[in-house]
Amino acid sequence: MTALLFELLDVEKSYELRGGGAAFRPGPKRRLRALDGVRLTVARGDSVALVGESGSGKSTLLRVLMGLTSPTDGRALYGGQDVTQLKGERRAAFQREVAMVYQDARGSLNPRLPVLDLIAEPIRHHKLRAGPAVRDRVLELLDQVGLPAATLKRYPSQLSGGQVRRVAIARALASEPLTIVADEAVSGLDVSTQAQLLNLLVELQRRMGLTLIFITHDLGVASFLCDQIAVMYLGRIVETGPTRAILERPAHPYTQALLNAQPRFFAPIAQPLQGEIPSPIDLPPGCRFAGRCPRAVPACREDDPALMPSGQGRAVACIRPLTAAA
Amino acid sequence: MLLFVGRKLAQTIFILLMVSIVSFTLLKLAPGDPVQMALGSEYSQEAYASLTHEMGLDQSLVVQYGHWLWGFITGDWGRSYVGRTPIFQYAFVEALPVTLTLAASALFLAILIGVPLGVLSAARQDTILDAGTAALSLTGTAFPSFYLGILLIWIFGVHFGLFPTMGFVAPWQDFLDGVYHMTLPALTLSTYFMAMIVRLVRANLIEALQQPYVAAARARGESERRVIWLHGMRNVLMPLVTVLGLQLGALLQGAVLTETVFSLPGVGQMITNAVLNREYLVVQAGVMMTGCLFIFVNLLVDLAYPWLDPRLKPR
Amino acid sequence: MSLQMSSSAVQATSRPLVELEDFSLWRQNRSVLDGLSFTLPKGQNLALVGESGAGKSTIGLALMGLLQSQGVKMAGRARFDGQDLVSLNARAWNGLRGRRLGMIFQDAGAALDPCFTIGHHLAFPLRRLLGLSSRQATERALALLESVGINDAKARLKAYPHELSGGMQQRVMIGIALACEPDLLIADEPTSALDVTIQAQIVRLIQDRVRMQGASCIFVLHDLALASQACERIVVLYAGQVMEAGLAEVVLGRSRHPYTQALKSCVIELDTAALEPPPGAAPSLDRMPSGCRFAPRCPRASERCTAEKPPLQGTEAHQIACWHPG
Amino acid sequence: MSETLLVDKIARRPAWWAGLGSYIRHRPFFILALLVTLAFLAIALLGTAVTPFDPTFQDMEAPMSPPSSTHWLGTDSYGQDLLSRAMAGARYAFLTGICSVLLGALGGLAVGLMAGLAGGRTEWFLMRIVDAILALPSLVMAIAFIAILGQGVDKVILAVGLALIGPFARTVRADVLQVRALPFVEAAGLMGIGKLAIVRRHILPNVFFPLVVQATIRISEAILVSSSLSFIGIGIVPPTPDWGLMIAEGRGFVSFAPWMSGVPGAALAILLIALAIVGDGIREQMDPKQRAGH
Repeated sequence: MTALLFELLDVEKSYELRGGGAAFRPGPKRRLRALDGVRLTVARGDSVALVGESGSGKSTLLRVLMGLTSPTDGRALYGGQDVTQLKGERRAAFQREVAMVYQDARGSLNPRLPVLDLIAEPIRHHKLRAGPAVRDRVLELLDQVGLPAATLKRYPSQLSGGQVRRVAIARALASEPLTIVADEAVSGLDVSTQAQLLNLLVELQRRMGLTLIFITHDLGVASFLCDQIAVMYLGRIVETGPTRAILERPAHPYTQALLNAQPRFFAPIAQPLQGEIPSPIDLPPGCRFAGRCPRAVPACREDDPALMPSGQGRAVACIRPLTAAA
Repeated sequence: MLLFVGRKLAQTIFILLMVSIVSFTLLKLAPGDPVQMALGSEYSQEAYASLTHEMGLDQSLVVQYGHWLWGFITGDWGRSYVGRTPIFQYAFVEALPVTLTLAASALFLAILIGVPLGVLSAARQDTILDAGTAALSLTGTAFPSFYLGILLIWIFGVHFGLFPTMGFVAPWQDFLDGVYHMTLPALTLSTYFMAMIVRLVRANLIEALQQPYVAAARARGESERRVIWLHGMRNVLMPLVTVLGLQLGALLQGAVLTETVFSLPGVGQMITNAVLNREYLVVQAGVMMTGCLFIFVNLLVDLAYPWLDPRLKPR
Repeated sequence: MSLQMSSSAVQATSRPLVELEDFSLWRQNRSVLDGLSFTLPKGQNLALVGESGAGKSTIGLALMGLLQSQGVKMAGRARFDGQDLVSLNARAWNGLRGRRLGMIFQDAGAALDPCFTIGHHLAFPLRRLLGLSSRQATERALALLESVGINDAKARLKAYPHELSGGMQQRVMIGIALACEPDLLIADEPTSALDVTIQAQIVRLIQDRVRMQGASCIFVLHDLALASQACERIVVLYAGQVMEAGLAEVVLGRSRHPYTQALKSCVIELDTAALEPPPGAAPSLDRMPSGCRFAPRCPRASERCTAEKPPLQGTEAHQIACWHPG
Repeated sequence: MSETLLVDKIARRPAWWAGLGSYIRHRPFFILALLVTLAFLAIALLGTAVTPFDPTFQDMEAPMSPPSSTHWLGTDSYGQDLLSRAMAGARYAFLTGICSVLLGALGGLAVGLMAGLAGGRTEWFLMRIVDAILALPSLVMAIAFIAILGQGVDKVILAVGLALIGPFARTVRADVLQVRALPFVEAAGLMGIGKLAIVRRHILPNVFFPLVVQATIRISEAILVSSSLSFIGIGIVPPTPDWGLMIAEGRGFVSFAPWMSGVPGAALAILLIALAIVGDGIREQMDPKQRAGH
């Protein structure tokens, strides 16, 4: 098998909340579980989509993955080492090999620097080029993401939303990474701009053999871009495996509900999922999805199902998966 | 809720302590020897030593500070060298009410005129009326108040002889005469605030009127008047009260100058004279009073936030 | 009661509910909408689709009379139930808004005044417009909230907007907009701020309530597939011009305009293998191309396209503005 | 297609002076105020070279004379030429205004950066000190410093500058916190860029620029406070031609020689109003969203 880049081993991230009581007599401590028992491996060359609604914990998962926050329990590894413990050369290697594209692309670019300096910063920092070669490399990167050379002297505020995302991608590519981690990199854009960017990402990934970890709320984007998918709900991965297989025959009722909610030309609007994603504070026992699940039985409210392999590289956390019923 | 109030109070007390440390340091940094100043030019060695002991100046700074703070809290603010009168009586009982009367009447006038003018300006955005109000309010915020006071004295006091140009009559003793004497000073002091309120209300109201909830209110069929006064002004209240609280300092600062111009026996005059007479204890009392007043008012503003904006209600 | 009203309203006349004829709008002397024409028969739903900057939200605001000031000029005709809206005065607008026209917004959280409770919001249409007594108004408010799927309506009346979730806020907005049983509801991107599983709930709710009350709805949408699911009629806009309009199954099923085709080719469905977005980006307001505004990005553009604006031609079932329809 | 557009753009690009013309037409008051400010500044720089009389020359022949052909704006009670004194006063106004703002801005930058970057207890403690200082209006603060330092131009600059550190520190800290939370700072960290380099390259430029804007706006406040100090008689000492001092001198004679306070009063008022308009213009240019406000 190919080398494992990222491994999340039973990662839990919870926050303690205080307050709620009267003065000088704080109420009972409450726990917000942003992530709970998350297992995920990403091998070199994989393209993985993390899909979920807001509050599903996908952003927290990303922060744990990048070593921006350490898990309360479990471990997050990169190349077999704990990401928060990386030292010296290994740490420098991680910083160069893994590049991130932010959801807020504009905010991720210093507004006081022109595009040339923005893209040159990682090149210079990692000493990948020197002297005039830096500028040539920046021009090359701009060309790769489909921006004209004139963009070099522009400031982020002079660029459109689509262009800013291209600059952010070029900047991520500048450190010649193995992995690109993208957080909702195409959301909030017009469909034609989104399509342009998706085409660009697919092309870059194929040509450079990049590993891609892509966070999105859109199943369509996930299916277009990624071979692997992990569906998250309330801090848990509820189903994971090859994208095609899962979208053709989802096993978890929540995956099915997400699929149903996807608008389809001229189809009548499907029966929507009832209720809303509950608050992650003080969850009741049992499956987190049980309260909204159309297939829930009393047992679902007692035992919290773990993510169990179900063959063909798939895994599902459900005691009554749809695949078994069919 | 109680927790919220408690936390705010604790923070306020801490800031008050800091203010007291700042004022105490000021006193210690002041040039000259207080014992010498109290004794005058001729004194004996024993008298010097005994007074030093009496004033506690032979103790450590921390003890002196504690002593001084306790005195301040209990109303023992020391005696003025010049008048040999208790400073508490002079500063708190006599000067402060004058300054407060001036500040309150100026603020009242500023709100009374500034708010409607600001609303009108925002509602008639980009008309001649708006431009005129903008020009006036810009001039009003920038015009030096002490010169404005002199101008008002010249025009209304000297030229037309309509109002008295100096002196203070307590409105709680003779209301009409008090108001009569307060008219020009209050007008002088209020100009800046009136102009500032106009600008603040206009800017915030225009911003509020661009919010989706205002479009939604209009879409519901609410009348323009209701939209402005209910949805617009309700949301302007919060920044308005905040800025008024923060600008209290400017109000007190303006009062110092206005008191000088109109010869009102308030805190401003007190501090000015004290600086000239090198009466550091009085300067310190003035500094402490203005600081405490500012902090107290801003505590009230902080406590009013949850009421002004329900989103800030502590849970 | 609302059901009876609805059937009589549908049968009343064959006069269209909304009719735009060569309707143009300028903001600070810049052309935002250019010669729009379309009709909406009573009892039908219509979707305005297109990318950002197409002017679809502007149409919604103009139909609500919310663009009366600030350097906005209008020309042409926009009729609502036979009444010309372009020349309407403020008093007449106040008679229409709330009573016969209702609107819901993209971000319901921002469209509810943060300083007032839900009950206070509902009190205006019920007490001022319908003239109900305090007790009647409370009863109606409770019924309204229940009709839009809000549980525990009594407690919600006393809640402030920020205490509700995004989906709940949008339900409240729908309740307020429909309180006086308007003839036309304008829904400006009602679901794009919401999670996918909630989106389906909200669209279905709007559809159901509008149908129950015998009203019509104009949706402003960017999602073509959702438009085809929710509406009988579609108007495709680009940079302030109508490109193609008519029945949904014709416009989106057998589209002939290159822009509609391009938009459709950007929609990702679960089996999409390739996206073919048009090159470039939509023009900005101060640099509108002459003639057909899509011409600079159009694969079929000829000299005629940049010189002369193509007229909107065809039947009510299908109108198209293109010199080279495919 | 895009090439034709580019050519089109170049052909239609207006000359730079055409842009200036439209700028003047759109913001006549801003330009006027800027010119007035520059004129005051020029007078301040040229000093006695352009004043008709020595500002401290006492014309015993003509004390308190009204505006005449010799003394265009009249004289004061010592027979000193008011026009000359008002012109000379501009120098002290700018001197105290600019120097004290520089002092306050630098001090504020240091304290604010420290508080904003340190975080935790240091920040809490520093900010409570700043809160305590801010509780005192800048004039009262300056009076207190004057009480310690004594009177004179340098003392006034020091006192006003020290009084301004609090407000500057507060805005710098707020800016630092805001910038620190922006994704590009986190992104730089992820890239492995060192903490100091992040502060220097990414945080400082984003904090410094608004600070400069704020400093220009606060110059008028500094001028007002320093002339107020002189007015109440504890700032600059006579016979230095300071506007606040001159207004105070003329105050007693307002009933029969209103020009005595009127000339310096008008000079001060005109400069402060011009500065306010310029400041407003700069702020609007920087942040078109925040129009007016406090």
